[in-house]
Amino acid sequence: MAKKEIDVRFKKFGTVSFTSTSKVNDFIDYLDQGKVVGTRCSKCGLDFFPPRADCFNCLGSDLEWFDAAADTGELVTFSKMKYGPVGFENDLPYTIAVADFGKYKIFGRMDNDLADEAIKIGMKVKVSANSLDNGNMNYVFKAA
Amino acid sequence: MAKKEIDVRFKKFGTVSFTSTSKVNDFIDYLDQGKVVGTRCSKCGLDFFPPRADCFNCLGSDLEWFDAAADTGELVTFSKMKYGPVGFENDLPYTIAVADFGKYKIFGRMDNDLADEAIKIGMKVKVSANSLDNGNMNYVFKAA
Amino acid sequence: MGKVGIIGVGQSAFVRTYPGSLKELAFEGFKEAVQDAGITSQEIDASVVCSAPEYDKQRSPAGIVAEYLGLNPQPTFYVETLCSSSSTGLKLAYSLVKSGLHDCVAVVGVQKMSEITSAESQERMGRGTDIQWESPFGTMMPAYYALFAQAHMNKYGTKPEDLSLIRLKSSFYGRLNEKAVFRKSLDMDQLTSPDSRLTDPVASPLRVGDCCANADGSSCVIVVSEEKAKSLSREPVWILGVGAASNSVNLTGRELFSGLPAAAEAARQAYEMAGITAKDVDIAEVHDCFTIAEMMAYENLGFAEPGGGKELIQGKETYMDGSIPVNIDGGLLSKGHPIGATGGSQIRTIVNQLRGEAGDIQVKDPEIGLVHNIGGVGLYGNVTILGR
Amino acid sequence: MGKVGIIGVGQSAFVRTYPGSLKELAFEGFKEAVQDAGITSQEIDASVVCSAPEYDKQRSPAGIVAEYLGLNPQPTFYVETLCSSSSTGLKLAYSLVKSGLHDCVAVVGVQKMSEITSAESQERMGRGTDIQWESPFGTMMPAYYALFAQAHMNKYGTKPEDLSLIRLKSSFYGRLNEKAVFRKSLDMDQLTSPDSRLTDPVASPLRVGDCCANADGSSCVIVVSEEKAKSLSREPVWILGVGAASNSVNLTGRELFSGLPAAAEAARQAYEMAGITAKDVDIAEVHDCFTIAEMMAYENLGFAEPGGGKELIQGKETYMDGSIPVNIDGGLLSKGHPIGATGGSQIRTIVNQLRGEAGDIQVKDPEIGLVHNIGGVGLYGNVTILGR
Ligand SMILES: [Zn+2]
Ligand SMILES: [Zn+2]
Repeated sequence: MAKKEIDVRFKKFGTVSFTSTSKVNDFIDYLDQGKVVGTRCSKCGLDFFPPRADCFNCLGSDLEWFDAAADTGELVTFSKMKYGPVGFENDLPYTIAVADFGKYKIFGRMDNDLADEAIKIGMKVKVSANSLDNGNMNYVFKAA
Repeated sequence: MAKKEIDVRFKKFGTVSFTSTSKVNDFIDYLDQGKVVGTRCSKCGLDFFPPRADCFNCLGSDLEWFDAAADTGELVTFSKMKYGPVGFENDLPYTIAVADFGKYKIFGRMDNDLADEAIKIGMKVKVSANSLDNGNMNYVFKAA
Repeated sequence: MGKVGIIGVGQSAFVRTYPGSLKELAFEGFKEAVQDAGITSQEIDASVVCSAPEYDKQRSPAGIVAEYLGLNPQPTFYVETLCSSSSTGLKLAYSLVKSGLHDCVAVVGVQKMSEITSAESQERMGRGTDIQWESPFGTMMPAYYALFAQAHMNKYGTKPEDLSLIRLKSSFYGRLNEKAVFRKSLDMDQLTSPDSRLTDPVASPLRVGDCCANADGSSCVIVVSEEKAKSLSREPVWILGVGAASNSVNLTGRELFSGLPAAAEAARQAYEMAGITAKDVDIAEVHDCFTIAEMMAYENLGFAEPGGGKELIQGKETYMDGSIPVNIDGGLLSKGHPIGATGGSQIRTIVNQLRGEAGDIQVKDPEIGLVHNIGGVGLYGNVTILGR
Repeated sequence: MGKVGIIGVGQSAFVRTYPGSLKELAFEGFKEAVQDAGITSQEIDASVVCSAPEYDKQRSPAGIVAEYLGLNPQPTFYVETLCSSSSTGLKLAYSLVKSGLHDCVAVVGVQKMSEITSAESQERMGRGTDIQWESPFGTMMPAYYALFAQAHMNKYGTKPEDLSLIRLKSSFYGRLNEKAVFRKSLDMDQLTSPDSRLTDPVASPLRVGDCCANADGSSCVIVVSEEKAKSLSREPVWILGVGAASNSVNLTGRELFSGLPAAAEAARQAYEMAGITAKDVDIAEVHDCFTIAEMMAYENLGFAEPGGGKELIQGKETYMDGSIPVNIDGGLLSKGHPIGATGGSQIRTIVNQLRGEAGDIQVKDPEIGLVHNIGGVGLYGNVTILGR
């Protein structure tokens, strides 16, 4: 059997990526364009972040992209990490967080430029595509 | 807590060892002395090869070593391998086999010096400690 | 206590490299099973995820799969018995339903063997047995089955050509299976000519043509109580017998090298529970990871006497029109063998046969079907009896 | 259907580095349980091996453990729900017995976390969640529980010192537990002074003193049918309720960050099955991998209202003489947390209490005990109710 080309775009996600192949690999192209996209089921209208290729509700696989970067959310919780897993040493310390955008939530990191004192549960945030030193991409929360 | 010295003698077993620590690590010292040892439960008298630190029959842990190199067994089955796992490339091809010694069986490799034609189910064999090119040890079956 | 049955079965196509993630792959078999059952996933009150973890980067796949399938907050857990993981999952689903704890359980089998590199895969294969005493000699699964083939040939006069007949049958039916990874029809010359790639030695006496291929794939089986089936107005295929047994990992603990006692013991239990004998089985799926494995299955299941397997295949008795059709979906040899998904795929084939929905390979009016699913070289033996 | 009970419990010492192999470690807990049950291993007709596979070099540990324990040809399988694997094993053992498939099942929990190097361990910890969407941000288990601690503090005014009170209790009892890895008694100054190593930040707001330690260890629980117990003339501790639930791995799927809904749902199921309420529980073991986890357990189990956990510990109500003693064996914070073995160790403590055999920590005449065992950060919730 001829070896097929594997789509490994997802290797570009995060400081260390553990996934290469996903049916939502287009997420990475959007991220390159500054968009942080989720998917919306065209049948149920449910919003999914992180994006899914399949709707668990209707079992359909007809989903459309939407850009979360346009929305404003509220910080739900956060933690500043003093230790990290292998491969994240150069990032330390960093703050992970969850933000609520109403129809969906996003898990990510706080923008490094935000002072610790400025980070509070309940603060308004926007999610923003972010380039990493190793050439990869992720997304961070900035004060809205 | 102070870091204790770990007994990793078992790393010396086989072309590639995947175990470092075992309660029967003394097996390696015996192998160094040319002995291929099993254990015998001092309570039940059951012989175990490979050696066990604990008897599954009486749940006791009082076992004595015995040397299998003195015994003669019979070849039960064998297979000549054309492919091997990572780390065994330099050994290929090699023949794995099982021999029956009456009160116990041994799984191992056939001596490299034996011609393919000489290997037959039912043949009499002895088990023998064997040094490997990488400085490790294992055991092989020789014609008795 | 009421009966326990199956109302939905599904599987993904089995492929060399699935172009998506583990959870997306699991979705494919699940979706087919749920739609086959004619239910929504809200009806499912527990899930079992069956796989072999060394091929995953994802830790604790049960959680990630349940989330993707929309099976929160229902309980979920991960179960593994190597290549028989989803048959073990089926037995556990049976017990969870029979005990009254649950009334609708999804058994999800999934394996994305391509998730890791082939070097990583080779390394893991080297640790497939007791890592202390056998792996350091450089063992691999084909060589283990080869040891049994060698002993079987020596004891019963079985020939390499007898094994090739099994692969011949597999390829004959695999060609019809749209979800199989290997769909070429083979002829006896390709399987026996010294010039053919398929006769290249792997581990004597097994050759390339005797071995199944790795694959990515998923499967799903929906298990329900009799009462639940009634409330959903579904007519299940019933689980009549489940048998399971083990044997020592170290071959030094084995008494027999020409058969797998764990399979024979699992069959004994399953027949007894179902109140049948081997003669009552109308169609079977057996674990043919290697040709010798199917040969031993004939004998361990009682379709033939010990040593009589070769006559069964020589007489084409395990073909569709024979006395006991076996693996007429192509078996693992043609479908491919995505470890955790394999058992569920076998169950799916039997359920479709018992429903009369097996299309090109439908045998006439089967009433009793059997699934034989093995982990390791007879380390874990599982036999399931299904009936209308 | 008859009742299902426990006739034997055992565990190894929990240690930093076990000087033997995985199977030898498993033997230690097994031997204690079999001897406690007063049976031979021939009475056991199935085994369940509970662990988290990423810490093992040994593939398919169920087979290797069953062989070493002398549990061939009985069926065996491997089950995993991260840190709650052996509670899942207990639920499955219950169902296997209740369904009539088996009448004596050994639930073996084992973890040799020291099997891999600490770099390998760190790497695996980095893959502890959805590897596609969360792990790439650099997450670790302490940080996940820290997110919940942060939200709990914000919502209810819980203070770091409230969490320290939980560790204080743990160390008070851990000192008495000969099988615990951490046996030093701590005082409040050590847990709160800025100069103490125990107040060094790990992931805000959690500090070193809020976290349990890795350990090597094994546990075993012997589960039997009522009939089997009679035939062995044993008086079991009965399994009155088993509850289990899941939640999404991705935190984006969570509604609540100040508690674990999977634990609350598991508790609801277990209470309902046992026909009791939280008030009827005389003694409990809860999953205190971090201090905040015990605080949330108080609230999820109904020992306190949401947000009321701090008053419970401030009033020492969860001490041995309080209204609801919790983790008076030292908990995970003192015993250490050998993932697959942890649930079995919790069950052992409760069984010994219900039998009146808990020695120094025996509470007076307990009739109902509870075990709360969590996998991930509320990904898998398990609650078991035991009674005399
Ligand atoms: Zn939808
Ligand atoms: Zn003994």
